[in-house]
Amino acid sequence: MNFDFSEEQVMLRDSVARFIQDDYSFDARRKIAASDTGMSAEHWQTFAELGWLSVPFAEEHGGFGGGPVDVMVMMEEFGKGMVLEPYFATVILFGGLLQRAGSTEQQATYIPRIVEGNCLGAFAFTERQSRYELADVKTTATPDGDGFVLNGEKVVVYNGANADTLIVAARTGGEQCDEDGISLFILDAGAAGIDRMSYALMDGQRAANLVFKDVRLPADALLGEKDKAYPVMSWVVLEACVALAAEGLGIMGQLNTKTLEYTKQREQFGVPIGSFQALQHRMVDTFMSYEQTKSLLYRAVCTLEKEDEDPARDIHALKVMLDRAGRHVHSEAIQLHGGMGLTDEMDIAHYAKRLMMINATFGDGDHHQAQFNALSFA
Amino acid sequence: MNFDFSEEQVMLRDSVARFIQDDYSFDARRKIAASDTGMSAEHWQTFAELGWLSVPFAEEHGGFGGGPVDVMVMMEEFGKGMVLEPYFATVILFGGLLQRAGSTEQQATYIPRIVEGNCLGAFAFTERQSRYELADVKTTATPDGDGFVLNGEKVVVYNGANADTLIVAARTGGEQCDEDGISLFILDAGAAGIDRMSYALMDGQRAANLVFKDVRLPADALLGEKDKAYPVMSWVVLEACVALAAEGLGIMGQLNTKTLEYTKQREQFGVPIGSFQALQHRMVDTFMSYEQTKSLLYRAVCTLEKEDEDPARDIHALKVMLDRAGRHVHSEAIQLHGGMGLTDEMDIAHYAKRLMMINATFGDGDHHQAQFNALSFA
Amino acid sequence: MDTSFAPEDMAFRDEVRAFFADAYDDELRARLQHPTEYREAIIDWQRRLYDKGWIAPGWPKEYGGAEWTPTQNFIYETERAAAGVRDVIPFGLKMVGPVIYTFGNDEQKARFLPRILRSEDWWCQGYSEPGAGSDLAALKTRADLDGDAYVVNGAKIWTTYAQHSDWIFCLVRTSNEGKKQQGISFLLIDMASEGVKVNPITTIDNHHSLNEVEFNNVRVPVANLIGEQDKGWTYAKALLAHERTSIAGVADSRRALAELRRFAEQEVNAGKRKIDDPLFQKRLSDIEIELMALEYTDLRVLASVAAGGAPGAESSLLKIKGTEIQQAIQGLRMDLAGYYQGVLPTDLDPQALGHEFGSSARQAYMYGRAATIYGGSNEVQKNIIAKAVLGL
Amino acid sequence: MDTSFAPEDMAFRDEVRAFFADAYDDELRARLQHPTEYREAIIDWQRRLYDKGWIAPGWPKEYGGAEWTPTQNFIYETERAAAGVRDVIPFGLKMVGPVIYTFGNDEQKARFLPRILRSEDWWCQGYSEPGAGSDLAALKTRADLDGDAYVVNGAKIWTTYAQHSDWIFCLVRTSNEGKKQQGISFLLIDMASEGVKVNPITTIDNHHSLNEVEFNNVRVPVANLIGEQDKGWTYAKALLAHERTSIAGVADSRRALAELRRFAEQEVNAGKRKIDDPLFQKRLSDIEIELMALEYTDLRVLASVAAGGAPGAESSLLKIKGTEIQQAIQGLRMDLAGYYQGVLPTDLDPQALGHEFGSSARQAYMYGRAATIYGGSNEVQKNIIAKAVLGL
Repeated sequence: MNFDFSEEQVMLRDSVARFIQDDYSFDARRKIAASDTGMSAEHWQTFAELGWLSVPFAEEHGGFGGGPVDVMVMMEEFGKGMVLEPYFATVILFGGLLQRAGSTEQQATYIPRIVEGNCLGAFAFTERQSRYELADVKTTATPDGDGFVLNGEKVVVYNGANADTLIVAARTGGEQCDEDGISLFILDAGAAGIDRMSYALMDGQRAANLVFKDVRLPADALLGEKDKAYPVMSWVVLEACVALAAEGLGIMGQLNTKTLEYTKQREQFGVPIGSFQALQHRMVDTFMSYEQTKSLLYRAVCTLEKEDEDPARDIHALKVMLDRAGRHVHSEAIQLHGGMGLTDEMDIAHYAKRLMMINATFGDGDHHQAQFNALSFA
Repeated sequence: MNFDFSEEQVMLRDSVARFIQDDYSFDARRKIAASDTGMSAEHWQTFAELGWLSVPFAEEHGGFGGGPVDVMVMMEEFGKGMVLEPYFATVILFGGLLQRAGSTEQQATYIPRIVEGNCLGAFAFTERQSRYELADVKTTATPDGDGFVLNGEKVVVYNGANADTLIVAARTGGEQCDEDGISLFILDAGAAGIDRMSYALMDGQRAANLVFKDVRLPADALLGEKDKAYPVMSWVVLEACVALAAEGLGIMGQLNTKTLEYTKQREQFGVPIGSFQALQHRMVDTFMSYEQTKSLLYRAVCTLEKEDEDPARDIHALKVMLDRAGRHVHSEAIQLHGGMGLTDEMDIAHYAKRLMMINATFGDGDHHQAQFNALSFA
Repeated sequence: MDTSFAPEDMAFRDEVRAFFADAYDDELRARLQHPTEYREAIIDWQRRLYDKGWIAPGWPKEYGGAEWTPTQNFIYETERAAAGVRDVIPFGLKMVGPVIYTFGNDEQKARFLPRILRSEDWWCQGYSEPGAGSDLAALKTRADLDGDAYVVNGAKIWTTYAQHSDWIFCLVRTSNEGKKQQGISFLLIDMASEGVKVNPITTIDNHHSLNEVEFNNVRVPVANLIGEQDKGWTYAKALLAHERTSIAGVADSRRALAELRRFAEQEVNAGKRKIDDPLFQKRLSDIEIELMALEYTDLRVLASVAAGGAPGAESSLLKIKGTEIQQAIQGLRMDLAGYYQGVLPTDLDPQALGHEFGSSARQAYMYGRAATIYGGSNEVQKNIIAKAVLGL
Repeated sequence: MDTSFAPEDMAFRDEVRAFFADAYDDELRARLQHPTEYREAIIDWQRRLYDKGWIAPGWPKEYGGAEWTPTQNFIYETERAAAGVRDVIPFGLKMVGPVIYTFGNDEQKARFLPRILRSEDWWCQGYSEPGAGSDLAALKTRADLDGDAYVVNGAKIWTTYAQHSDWIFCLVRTSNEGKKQQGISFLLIDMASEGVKVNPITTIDNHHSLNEVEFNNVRVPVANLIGEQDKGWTYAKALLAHERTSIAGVADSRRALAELRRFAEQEVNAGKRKIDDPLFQKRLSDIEIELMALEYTDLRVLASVAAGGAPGAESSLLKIKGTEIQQAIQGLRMDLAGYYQGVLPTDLDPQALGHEFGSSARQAYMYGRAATIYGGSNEVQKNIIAKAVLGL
């Protein structure tokens, strides 16, 4: 039993850490966030050159063949730097679906493009009414000749503003919340009939609402088996939750470290505020929240690596902890920074905002606890 | 708007406080708790002489005609002294049911006896399976000539060991958990067919399990309307919850005061532990828990006094708060007393135990929160 | 114990309700939400209150106040929050006004009070400094006497609405002798003076209401000194106690909770309304029960003030619990907004966006973080209770 | 990262399971519950472990230990708790034993270690004093050298099982010079010595396992001094680190949680099982999720120890979280017991009483209060983390 990283994993981690150290200062990040696209195309090319975009993909398509641990070490570093580039949306979500459901041909078409930095992807699954329920799909894809016609709307699509290629969940059978009857389609984001409304989210990323009006899809736009997309989506979402948790852990660590440093420097009543025992004990509590989250992350990753075990329960638990511990850590970080934590020019609140978006993604702690309970008390 | 006590209420409070000061030291209480009956018959006579046993009863039966505030000020003082004598079981519960459901004749028979200190009563309502559900009654009273025959079992009957007279909830119609079909009967605790198994509870009081085997009851044993006891029981239980909360508040106040005193005296690392800021802030938290509980108690009492308002929601809220705040206060009191709080010879843990029994009585915080929610989200 | 209202209080309540229904109309509500019109709209609203005689309920009648009873105050605040009516800008009316009529000279009273009542001057508060947060008395902004004026140098921070203000009331250091609380003076400074510079601070709710205010050799006539030189700390402390009487914010939280309920009735997951979700119900009722208690804690303090007591450390309790409840509501509202919590305000139609309260949930949550920090952080409030109530 | 077990570990697990199934039989279980027979039953059980060679898994082989790997230790503890097998009495085997083989002389090793392994001597711990709780080093019990013996005067408190013990290991003051941590010595004292008096302490679970131990001119041969005089604090600290390796109690909490579930399946309110109550489910899963995390925190510390690291301040985290979880389980179990939580143990048949776990819930809850106080209170553990990990 060990929790050590392999040599390759250490190199991967250090390479991301170095990039953030050298090229991704908080000020540099602010400029990217304020740009039109909210991301740097140049950095994206760097990601490709450094091989990061290849990490989870199979070697046959130019991937690195990495596993959950490799993804974890990268995402944790991305979290520390609050990296804006759509790694999560393109590689983890969009790429994850491709990898899991795509035909050999589809994989051969899209994965190399992702790896080379020539494809920005997005997964469109949320609808106005669906909240966190993946099976709540009203968007329809009706058969039309060999292909399909897509009608409906998706909202708050991550990287929806910049994506050139979309994977869309649509109903090809069943009723509104049925798990059966959902299919995935891969299509050009500029296809005729797609109306895109873009906006920024509080964490700096660019999302979009997408309206599909009679969008014609060829037969080979179908990704995976017709009507059977739900298990695939669920699985990729579970894996994506672990990646998000790693990013969240990176953020929590930064918040704790920066708060600790601040309390050691900031003087009030003639002494550093870090010398007040009440604050010390509270920082011990946030330290423990961090460590406990890390432990559940490791637990989930280890279970994911064992192919014969169902990771769902561990991952739901992780998402619950990420909510509770993340809220605890970001609240204390802002509170202990005093007025400074409330200013937009400091990084503290930006970390907090990203942490909250991570929390909301695929369901908050309460949502996952209900799922955890459903598995525990069936 | 004011929260002042009347002159009479102040006198009542002071009279109980003086009794506890003079005659109810912790050591004196220990001796009573260790005695066979777990109460002092002599003290009970004093209660009668001082008029305490008359407080909530109507003047026509020799009562004082007191209201919820009068009961509150007394119960709070009883809480401070951890008084073992069965005031709650006899006057509040048994007496409350008599007052609310009894015929003029029944009231004229029993209330003067209570007031004079010549009746120890108990209300037998809990059954093995019933937990906190008042309507869950399996004990049956079947018609028999003019009267009834009682069969069944009641458990953890407060003051069940010492009571000479019982009020028993029994089913005269309907199914196991129906609200309709429950009736109350008043009977001699020594009646033929009653098997009594007595034991002590952790707060020092003596409870009993009672088995009824073909106990014959005359027609006038019926207390209140046949089949319609549930609303009466519910109302008396609500009132009783407020009385218990007042007792609990008295305990919480004592726990906070004693803990504060202890931390001012107890030295560690060369200074009083009360000088550690982390502990100071925790004691501020327990102070706030106490004040918030007091506020909800006052709220519930004020609503009870306004006859046109339904107090149920306020009382459920109070019972929830009593659980959370009481747990918080007693846990911190034990923790901050260190090893001393764990010894049987100090009063701290005894206060905690009584507080926990109060919490369990008529349902803990979760139970009342579910009822609060049922009223709020209907 | 008696918490029923007297008939005259019931009549007052009806009057308040009628006034709000009439004077706080939809057109005014719309203007108050507008990014550029809101300053003028606030002034309009305050003028209506002035015309009604309710602009300064707590001031003595001789200075134009209403001298309401604490019960009237409570009723007004309850109705105000229930009707969703915004409070007045406090800096002139609730903060510097009472200091001026209590500690100022006749000339100052005549000069400043009427203009405050008529909302002709906007005031802001110059207490906190970049180096001194909760440790207010550690302030460094200097005022050196030079002839008939003080020359002020230094900076104030977290100054709300400085960008709109005509005047700022400041604590400044006039002496370095003795304890740090001594040697502080209370100065009124014209924001139009030469050497005053306002630097905006964007806060995490992406708004600009806070500022840093710099003073570079700003000359302030000695006539603008309140009371005696070096005694300003005493005046400021008296003001702080005054400020905390309605600090619990019970009525506003009650309104926020009702809103939350409405949202939870609309929000649906897998066909189930959030309002019917037992875990959501628990979180909501956890907050509501605390608020029901705080309402009575507030009333208890109110009753003791009405009976002539001074609101002491109890106001610290009200502040701590009040802000904890506010933040709990804001947190729950964020959760309710789901993915939409992250949406930044845009010119997009909320209908097109698909959600109406996501962005406001974010803003309330972010702005709400300030409540436990400003006006004496909750940590400082705990220190106050530990010392004043627990004797530690 | 790799948390799978090697084949030899799986084989070890099977061996442990088989051994428990065979050696920890029903007859032994019954005797261990008996109020008067339990002492002899414990000794019997420890002898079976001794015969198996598992009585001292952490000791070096040269002193009769098993030198298990951390993974083996983890497996053993997991299986032990899952099977409901009680741990050995720690005072000899886990506390003084390691001090003797690490810091004692050859004579002491030969004299004491074999008797500890064979459970021939019962030991108890003499650290805390009536005046010094968490501030262990403030101890006042004096040992004055008089010829070939120390003369010991003073008192120790919270001494578990002193009433059953043959020996006590004590920290005593042999010098008042320098810092308070200096001048402390580590003495082994025969409980049969003249002048030793044991005063029972009844605890809030209505049991007697704790005691005060008084020393009145007790003569202790210098041969019973461990290591050097005045250096005892160093030895005790080394022992404390040793003690905390399995402090999280994950396996025991897991068993307690499983029990709680079983009880919640039996307990019914208005026809609904508590296990199906969403609020109960939430409270249970809140605890379980923390425990799932702690299990991996424990494993991470274990892995770092296995790789040659020393368990440092991490053990403080394990203690704090571990005891918080234990107490949360105990609290939930109390709530589940409802009215029966108050029932004191009697000779009455639980069947006649109507409930099987009420009294044990009370006992576990009350006894469990000690967990956050003894062995370095959780407040002291937080101080340790603040200093050692956070550098505050």
